[in-house]
Amino acid sequence: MSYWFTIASLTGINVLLAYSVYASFMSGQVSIGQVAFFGVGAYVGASLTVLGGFDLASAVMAGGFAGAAASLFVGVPTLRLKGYHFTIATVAFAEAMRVVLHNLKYGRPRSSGNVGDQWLGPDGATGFRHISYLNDHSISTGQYAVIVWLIVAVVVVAFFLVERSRIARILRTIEEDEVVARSIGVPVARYKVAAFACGGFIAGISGALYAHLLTFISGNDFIIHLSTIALAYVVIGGGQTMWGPLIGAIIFTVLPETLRPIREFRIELFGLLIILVMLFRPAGMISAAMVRRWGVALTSKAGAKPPRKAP
Amino acid sequence: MLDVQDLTVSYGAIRAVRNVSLTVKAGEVVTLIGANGAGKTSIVKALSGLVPKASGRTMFGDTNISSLPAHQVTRLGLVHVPEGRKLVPSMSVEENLMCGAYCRSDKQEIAADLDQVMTRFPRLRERRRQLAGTMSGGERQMLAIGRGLMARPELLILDEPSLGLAPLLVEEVFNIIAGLKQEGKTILLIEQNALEALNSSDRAYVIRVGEVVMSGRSSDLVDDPELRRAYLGVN
Amino acid sequence: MLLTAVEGLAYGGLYALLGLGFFLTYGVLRRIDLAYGTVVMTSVYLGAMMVGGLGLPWVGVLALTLVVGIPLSLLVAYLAFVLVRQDARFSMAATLGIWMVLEELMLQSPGRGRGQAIVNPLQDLSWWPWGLQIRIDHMVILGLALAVAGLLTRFLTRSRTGLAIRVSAYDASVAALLGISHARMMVLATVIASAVGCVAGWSFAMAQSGIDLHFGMWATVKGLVILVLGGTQSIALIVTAAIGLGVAERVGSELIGSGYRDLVGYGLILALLAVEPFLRPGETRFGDSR
Amino acid sequence: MSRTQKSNFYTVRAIALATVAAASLTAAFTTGATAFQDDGTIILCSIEPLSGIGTSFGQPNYLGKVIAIDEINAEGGIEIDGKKVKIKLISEDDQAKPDQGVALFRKCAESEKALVITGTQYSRVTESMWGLLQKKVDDPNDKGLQVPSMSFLSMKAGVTGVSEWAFRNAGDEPAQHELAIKLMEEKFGPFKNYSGAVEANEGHSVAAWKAAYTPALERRNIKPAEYVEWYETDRDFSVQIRKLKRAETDFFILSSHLQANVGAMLEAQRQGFKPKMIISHIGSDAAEMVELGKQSTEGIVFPTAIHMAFPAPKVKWLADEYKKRTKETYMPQFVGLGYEGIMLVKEAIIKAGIKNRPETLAEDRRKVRDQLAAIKDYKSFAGMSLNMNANRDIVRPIYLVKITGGDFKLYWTPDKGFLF
Repeated sequence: MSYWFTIASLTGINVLLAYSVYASFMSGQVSIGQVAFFGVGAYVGASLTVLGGFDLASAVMAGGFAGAAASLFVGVPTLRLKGYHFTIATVAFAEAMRVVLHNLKYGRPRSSGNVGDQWLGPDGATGFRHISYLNDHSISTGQYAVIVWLIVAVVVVAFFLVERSRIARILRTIEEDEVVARSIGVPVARYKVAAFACGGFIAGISGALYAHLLTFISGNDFIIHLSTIALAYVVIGGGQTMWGPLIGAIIFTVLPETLRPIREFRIELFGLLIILVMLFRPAGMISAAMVRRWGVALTSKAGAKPPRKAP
Repeated sequence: MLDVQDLTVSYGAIRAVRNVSLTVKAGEVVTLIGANGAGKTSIVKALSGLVPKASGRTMFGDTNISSLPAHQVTRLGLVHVPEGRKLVPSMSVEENLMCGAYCRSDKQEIAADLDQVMTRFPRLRERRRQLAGTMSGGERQMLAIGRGLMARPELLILDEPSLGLAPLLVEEVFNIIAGLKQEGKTILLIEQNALEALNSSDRAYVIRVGEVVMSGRSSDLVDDPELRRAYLGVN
Repeated sequence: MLLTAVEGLAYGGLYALLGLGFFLTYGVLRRIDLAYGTVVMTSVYLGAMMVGGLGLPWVGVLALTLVVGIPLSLLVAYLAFVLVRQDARFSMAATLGIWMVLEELMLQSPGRGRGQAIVNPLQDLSWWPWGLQIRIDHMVILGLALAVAGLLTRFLTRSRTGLAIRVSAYDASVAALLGISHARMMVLATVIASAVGCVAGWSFAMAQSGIDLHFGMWATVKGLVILVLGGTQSIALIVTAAIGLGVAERVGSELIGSGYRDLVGYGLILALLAVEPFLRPGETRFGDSR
Repeated sequence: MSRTQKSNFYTVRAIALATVAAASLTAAFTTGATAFQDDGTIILCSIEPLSGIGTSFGQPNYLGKVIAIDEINAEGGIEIDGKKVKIKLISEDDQAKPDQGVALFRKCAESEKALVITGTQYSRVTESMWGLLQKKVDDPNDKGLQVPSMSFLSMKAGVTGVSEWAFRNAGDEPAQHELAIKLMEEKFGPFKNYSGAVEANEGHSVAAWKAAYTPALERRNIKPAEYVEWYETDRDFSVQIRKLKRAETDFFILSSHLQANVGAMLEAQRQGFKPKMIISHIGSDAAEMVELGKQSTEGIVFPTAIHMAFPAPKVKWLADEYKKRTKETYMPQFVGLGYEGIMLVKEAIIKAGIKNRPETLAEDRRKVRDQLAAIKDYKSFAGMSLNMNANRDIVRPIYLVKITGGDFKLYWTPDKGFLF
């Protein structure tokens, strides 16, 4: 069972990562750099519990703020860029961040360590060991899964509310046409930066949760692959509504596990799935039209008025 | 030269054009006038093959082009200068013009035509190396017409050439059309600017909600009281 | 130091070839193809594997690479950019899937994902003017890159077909109105881009006497770097950027070591992107924004 | 009900449905797991990359284990309470990804109830998996997993420091390299003028340099004349090799992986950098060194645990068995380490005197752990004697292999000294 609890925690972490992409995706900005904020969150979160003796909740929050700060650092100058410029800027930032994390060394010596294990804290390429908060505080995998999914629930509800608010309509307008948005008096840059910072915050939280689940992190964990897969969660799940990232990340994390019986062929099958979804459901598995249809079907069955058309 | 019988164009369930028949004879300038959204552009898009024709029979010269793809229609000499110019902004003026001559392989003649177009539009010669994306609206329209001419069209379709231009430039565009007419070019002109269009054409068709509601000699239509009231904004 | 820079110049030729393939895909065809490097890697890998198996001479690798690479690129283009056409972001996701599938297939090929040797006939030949060491194979590749760059420039700006490809990439309906068959032009452009990519991949593999699976992702990242530095407007800029990158990387390694070397490159991209809107307002590095 | 309440209601319903679906899925897959020792077997788990980037070492290692298990079971199994019990090997593929590794490690420890977990073999994943273990045995405040785990190839010095339940059969790097350097000194005179190259992006290359080479060199109070770094994905080594060449060193220590090794050695050949001796460890024991590197890798010396060039008949038997099962011609040491690792575990199980009943699992695991920690003078199939040290690394006599004439030749053995 604890195997599935671990998978559940990992799924939750990936769902958060997907929402961090989705936050700026709503305004049409494609970031392949979320892994940088994820990594920053992981390092900050782990440092606080391991070296600073903080509790998990503050460490995770701090990881989130660190992620948001990093995203502001890259977002403010580059979000005024058009289209794919921004995407490439995020790639460059993520790779730069990986190099920095990879070379980072701080902390204190461990008096009783084995040969090769005499440092507490990140030790350059050797990595960051002994992130043992869960074991030290007797947090079981089941409890951790609950913690992760509580955070996921908060984020999902937040997106659910945002989706029905004016903010979402403004973001979608920016996605459709920036010029139009600007002409109706929307401070486009401010909205884009704010959305991106929210994404950075969620990625940071996700990273801190990841570090504590994995007990060990190193710069090489935060390669660009992870960002592209996070983007795939959103695109496969569907980027038009807030349900897409959720479904995308769950399927992406759980499906490979259930495909274990076919062993090494599961990656092929999985890649094939991406292509198939893109072929037959180009708007992702959950499209806006589908959510509308379901909404209509459900509400009309209950005899209520059909919902407003989604913005 | 162009003979259209009962043309219908549908977008999904919506019929944008219904049973339109029209003809253009060699050397004529024919204009389609009508309000915004009347279906004028849909008609010419169907003629040039950009949108499929739901039904009807379209002959261009001796060829049935009812179901020919757009690039093959162009090769027959039916050249469509689309609404909104549709130039390639990252290409220079000269490159855009050369694209017009894609279907031809007579190098010397192409060079001669290029020179001729640039003589017709001296502004283009001045800016032959400039990127099309950086030019003004009037210059772009000239470039678009020039690109159309580079194909040595037998029938030139001009879709809203005066759209979005300043009044002075609108006049210039109609001067160009008048010039082309004098040279004996066959032109199918789409215009919202009905009065100017009627003044520079031989015959006209009035289109309303996808149907031809009136047709005849342009000089007669200009004097039609109903038309004047409905389209020309004159009492 | 100077020595390093001069050698970097020769090495830049390798990057230039790679950059040209990317230029065609991203700049001319305007496809965000994350699988580009992987497709090239797969082609060279299979080429090398088959040559090893069939006992052909070294030139066979190039031939087989092209035989594998061109149909493969067409397949990728068809799947990701013809069938999936609604949104560039979705096409990009589809190429990600292709990337995963190809890499895994190589792991399960008879080569089992292990490095494949490629014979480099110029392996040990170097030219030593004034204490410099210039590899003959690098010079050959630099020459090849410049030749390809020249030919491509001529092709894209002068030839009828080249212009038609550019129109077609910009807008299918405009192309059709000019009498250009969009489908045929896209196939042709994909074939050219893929051929350039295959030649680049093969040259690279030959210069290092073998190919391994890391090459795919590496090539994609390097290609993107070159593209950002050089933009997608002109081939000359791409070649300059590629050679510049070759020099900068070597000088960087010499001065600051490998650890932080990449940081300089990425930092440069960020700085360039952040400053650019102020330097050239209204212009875009990535072709025509529609 | 207002519209928002309504849609909230349906959201709740959707979530409930999803939960049910997830739960049934979970049930389906957990019931698929083995019911504990119903079939009267000893369960061992094996985690390694069988697909993805680590396949090239995960697969051979797995095969080595399978060969060992087949051999044990062919003899009827292990004797427990006077009865022969067969071993069942449950294999999991972690794709060299740490997130999969942690989930699988828990699965093996808790759902499969494995007596011992062998793996994983990729040090990055090993780090995360062993972080789940209890740090010190008998610590009541530490609720970490309590299951003995042995990795056969994680060549990252210090990785066992994370838990007393963690063991390695990858070799004791500091001892290996100390001896290698001593031997070089014997053959070529004082080890003074040396240079090093490290693959800076790989944790275990860096760890080997820091924990294994550096102490050995510091003891001799010498510093490298030149030290360079590169990345595994680098394609150009000319700058680094020129620096090394300029330093004109006699000895060259190469702490790097296969791809980079080959690239760097080809460049060295081109530039004419030819030190008297090149010592390597990870990444040189592979057929590609010769296939891709050709003459450039000639003369590289590396310490090995088990090499197919060993004269022991059992090694030859294993190599033949491996070739038969895979159609490969070269047997990397991963196969031998896998085979030997299982034999070590078997020895510990026999000595532990386990009961192998569901209720004694925790006790049995503890006994096996203690026996693993106490391995002393174990006679390996390759004829050497193995001991577990305080770092929970197996200490073994080292053998040196040298790449000579396009082949891997045994170069130095403890009993015969230098062979050529």
